[in-house]
Amino acid sequence: MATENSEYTLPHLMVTAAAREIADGEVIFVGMRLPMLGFFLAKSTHAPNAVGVYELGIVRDTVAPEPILTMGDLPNLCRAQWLADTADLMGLLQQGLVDASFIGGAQVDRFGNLNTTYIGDIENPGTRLPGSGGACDLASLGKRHIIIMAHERHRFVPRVDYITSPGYGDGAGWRRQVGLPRGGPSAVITTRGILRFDPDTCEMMLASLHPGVTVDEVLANTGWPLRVAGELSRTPAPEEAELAMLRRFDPKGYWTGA
Amino acid sequence: MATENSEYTLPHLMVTAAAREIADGEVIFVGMRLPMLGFFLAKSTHAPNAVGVYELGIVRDTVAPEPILTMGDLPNLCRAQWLADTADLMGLLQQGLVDASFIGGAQVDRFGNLNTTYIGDIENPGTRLPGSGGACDLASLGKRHIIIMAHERHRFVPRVDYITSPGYGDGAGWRRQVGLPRGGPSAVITTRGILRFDPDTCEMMLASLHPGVTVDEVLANTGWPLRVAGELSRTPAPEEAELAMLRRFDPKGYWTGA
Amino acid sequence: MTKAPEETQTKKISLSQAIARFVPDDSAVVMGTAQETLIPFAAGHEMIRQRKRDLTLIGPISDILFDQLVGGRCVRKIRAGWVGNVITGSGYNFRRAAENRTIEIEDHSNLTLSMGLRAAAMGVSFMPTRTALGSDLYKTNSSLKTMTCPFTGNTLTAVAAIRPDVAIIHVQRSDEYGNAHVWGNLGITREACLASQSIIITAEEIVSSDVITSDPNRVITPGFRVSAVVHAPWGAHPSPVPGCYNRDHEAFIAYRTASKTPEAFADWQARQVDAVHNSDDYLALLGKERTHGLALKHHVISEETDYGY
Amino acid sequence: MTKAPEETQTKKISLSQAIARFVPDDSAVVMGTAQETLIPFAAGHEMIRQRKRDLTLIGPISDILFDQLVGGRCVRKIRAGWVGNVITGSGYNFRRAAENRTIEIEDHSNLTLSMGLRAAAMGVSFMPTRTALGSDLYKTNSSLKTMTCPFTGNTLTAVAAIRPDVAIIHVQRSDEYGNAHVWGNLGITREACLASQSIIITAEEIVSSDVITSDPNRVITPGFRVSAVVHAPWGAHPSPVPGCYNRDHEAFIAYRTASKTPEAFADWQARQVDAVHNSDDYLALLGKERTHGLALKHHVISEETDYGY
Repeated sequence: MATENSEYTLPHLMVTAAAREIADGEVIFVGMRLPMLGFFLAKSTHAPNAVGVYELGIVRDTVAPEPILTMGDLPNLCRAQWLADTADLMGLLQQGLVDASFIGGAQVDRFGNLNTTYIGDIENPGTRLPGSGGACDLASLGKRHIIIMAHERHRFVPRVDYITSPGYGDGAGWRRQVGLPRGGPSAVITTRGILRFDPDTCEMMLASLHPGVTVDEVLANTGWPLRVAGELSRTPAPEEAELAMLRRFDPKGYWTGA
Repeated sequence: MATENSEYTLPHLMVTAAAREIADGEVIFVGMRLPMLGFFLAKSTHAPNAVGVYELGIVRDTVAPEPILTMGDLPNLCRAQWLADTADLMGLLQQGLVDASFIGGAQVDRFGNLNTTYIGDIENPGTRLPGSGGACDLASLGKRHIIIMAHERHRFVPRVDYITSPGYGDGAGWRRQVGLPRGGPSAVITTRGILRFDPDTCEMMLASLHPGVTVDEVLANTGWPLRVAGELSRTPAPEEAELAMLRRFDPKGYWTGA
Repeated sequence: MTKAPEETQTKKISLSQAIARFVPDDSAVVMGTAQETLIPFAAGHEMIRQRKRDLTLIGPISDILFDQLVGGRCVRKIRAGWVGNVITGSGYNFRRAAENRTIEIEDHSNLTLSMGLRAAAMGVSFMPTRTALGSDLYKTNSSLKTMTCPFTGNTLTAVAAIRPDVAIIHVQRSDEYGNAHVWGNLGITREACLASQSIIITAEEIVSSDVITSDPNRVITPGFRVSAVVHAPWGAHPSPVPGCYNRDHEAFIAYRTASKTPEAFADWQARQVDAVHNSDDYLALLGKERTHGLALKHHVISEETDYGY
Repeated sequence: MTKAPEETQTKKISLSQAIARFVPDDSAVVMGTAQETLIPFAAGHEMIRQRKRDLTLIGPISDILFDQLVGGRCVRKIRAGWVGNVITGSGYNFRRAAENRTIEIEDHSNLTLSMGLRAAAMGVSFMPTRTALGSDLYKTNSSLKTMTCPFTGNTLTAVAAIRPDVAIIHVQRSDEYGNAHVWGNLGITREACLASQSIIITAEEIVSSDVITSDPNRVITPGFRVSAVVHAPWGAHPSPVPGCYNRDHEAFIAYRTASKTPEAFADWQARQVDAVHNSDDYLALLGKERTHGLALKHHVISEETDYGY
């Protein structure tokens, strides 16, 4: 892929889209991998006053002073705003003080439920994945969360095999009914587009197509009859300044390489 | 009062008696005033490995390097083993890791229930006292606690007006019945003697008379027909070395003056 | 690394502005969270001077601060473990008000108060404990209920969440954005900060952000949750501040007499509170001999730690 | 001020003694409590060398340590939030064992695990949270139950107390009595220490008690609860240790391949674990170039604090 001046990769596009989901001044629970870079990009562009909360026990309102691969790298601890207990930060989350978080997944369904635990039958699983980590907590307790994942038909399923991180369950009203205090997914950033949720039915809808991707291609890679938003947009390509920043955050292309 | 070589005060005698309730290696939740001096004395004599836990958020295995009036004085923080949260220490207590504590009171009854809140009717109290602080927690959760108080008829009542710190309630089995996990008072060190509890009935019994005090005097100052132990002992006077230490811990006699 | 000044607004304001803006009448205020140390007396006195009314005071033991606020007629309700004068006993204003039933009291233990704040800090509606069962705290505290453990069937005490409007926290040093270092015994400070809607920091010293970020484990609560930062040297006197000054025992002993009658207290308030308008006034009132006597004479400096990479 | 040596017995023993004595077969062990940092790899490798069996491993995310212990056939059960390789994804030994059903798994979130340990730390039988409601964690974790708040009537998740037999905690420095300084992100370390029956400290450096008591707020848990202190330089490699060394990303990336098949893992274990008998062996295996590359290049030293009087 190419902007006017520069080549970019699919991860570059996804990170840039993730960054645009963050508003200035928001408190963001920063996850691993692409979301971490998305937070750094937002922080360095339109959201300088965003605060990053990391479940290891870190709060910081600045970007790490050196490129890092993961949130526990020492530059991310250096001159943090607060180093504390995981429970302290989970308390902020559970109180409703965290605006948004980002979660990856192996399976997602039409109501945004995410699975990162078992593919297949729990009693006799085909595949065992790493599990929740903090993802279930972010999906349960944040004001909203954004899902980032590969858009393939075996991943976009009518109903996930296991709900690791609750979305909208089986539709409108479900979260309140099971006792969740707030929240739910607000967007799904995939390798093919961006999906959002119908405010009435809580069902996923295609909202934006990445450059070069067609509606048919998205539908073919989604395991249920996906609705398409009336105003379908085109995901903007990363700007040159954004790409320059991303190359600074991930100079070896570990996360954003082709 | 006088030992062979030296004068001592009633508080000296009570502090010395308190110190003797502490065994070496025990974890002691150290309270204010005389109990604090009792802990220091035990630590400096027969219980060098006792550990002191202070509800402000202090653990220390040494005596403060300079005389202090209260546990929050800076010498008691200096070179502590741990400075932490009150909740951390309450956790040790609630787990059952604290062997003993000392509590003062304004009213006590025959089952060792203590009142430091209201004298008279709650709705129209005669006297309002400071309240529980940590006392209710120590009495509820420690393996045992020792009460220290003035022995007067209006303080030793058949039934306290208000249970701030639970003793044995209305007798054997009560603590288990209300849900308390363990413990209860093991001794009451008063201005006239030392009282202990019948292991079967949980009723207070006179166990030791201070020097110069008679059984009749104690009975006259107790508001119920107090039982007297078969083997009534005489509280030993402080030894010269103990008095020397107490004068070092409380050089101006703020707590142990006549 | 640290924020460029144009990115962040300073939160540093005067004590009178902070109290005027963040402690309206009817507020629920948690103070004295480290128990015997770091008690925010300067902030409490400013509330008396501003004639705050109908406050709810929340704290484990407040030493004499809550008694002073009761004497200043600022208080409608107290939710506390203990109110008095640590080394002399009763707090006489508190006692009079309780006996005359002019204040409402919710009787906690230090553990139930800590758990009520921790429930709010964790964003849950209650915390379970094993304390106070069989006690009469249940009669004078509607925040306590017995409950059955869903796993063991045991009886427990449930403490309802306590969510103060504002926490007032005295610290050794803070930057102007509310990132503050505290050391010494912490009491219930961490949960009180996390539980409160807003936080006022009063600090012995205002320092650059580089000083604070040199040791992020020493930070008491993240600055993004702090509303106001006040420079208040000697702001915890007569309570002790680790690293700064010792406890002024004489002041506590003298207060016993000063609070014994309403008349004595009125006189004390006129001299010690109403006549004081800032920390310079207060220091002048204390006098150099006294402040010198309370200064640290022996120093123990923390071993350094490296937060580099 | 500090204890005379005759009063206190040292707890300093070798790593092999500590694991032999305090981690019998069938133990429940909490490790990796700071999450990505300070993971006690040296202690975990000693468990593999000693052919421990039927362990229950407890931790939020263990990075690759739990995967290694599963590969070493030490594990019967895992109670964790996440098991894998943080920067590469799956942990293949874990995955094989789970798919072959040779280990039992209790699926937590990081919050439910933290609350289970905090319940034990606080001496109560459960903790309430608002997470995981409606999730399938309930299907694969019998430590979770829904309950009704006694005050609000809301639905909550109750997490049963988790009480490990032993916590293994890697620290920057400790005295020989188990009083240890930790800095950096703490994860669930504080509650894990308070919740466990015994504690093994592995330390980059053994220091005098005067170093530790110069800063009692930096102490992670009181020494009187610690059972063993082990000098283990580079004992958390390849995870990072604030103040000591950076994360060795290459080792994590290489482990991905090394764990992909049982044969590759057996080879890795023979070279990296079984052939190593102490930290000198391990450092020789790493090589000077590598340890030099991981050393801190930029230093940020904490501002001093005074604990005097």
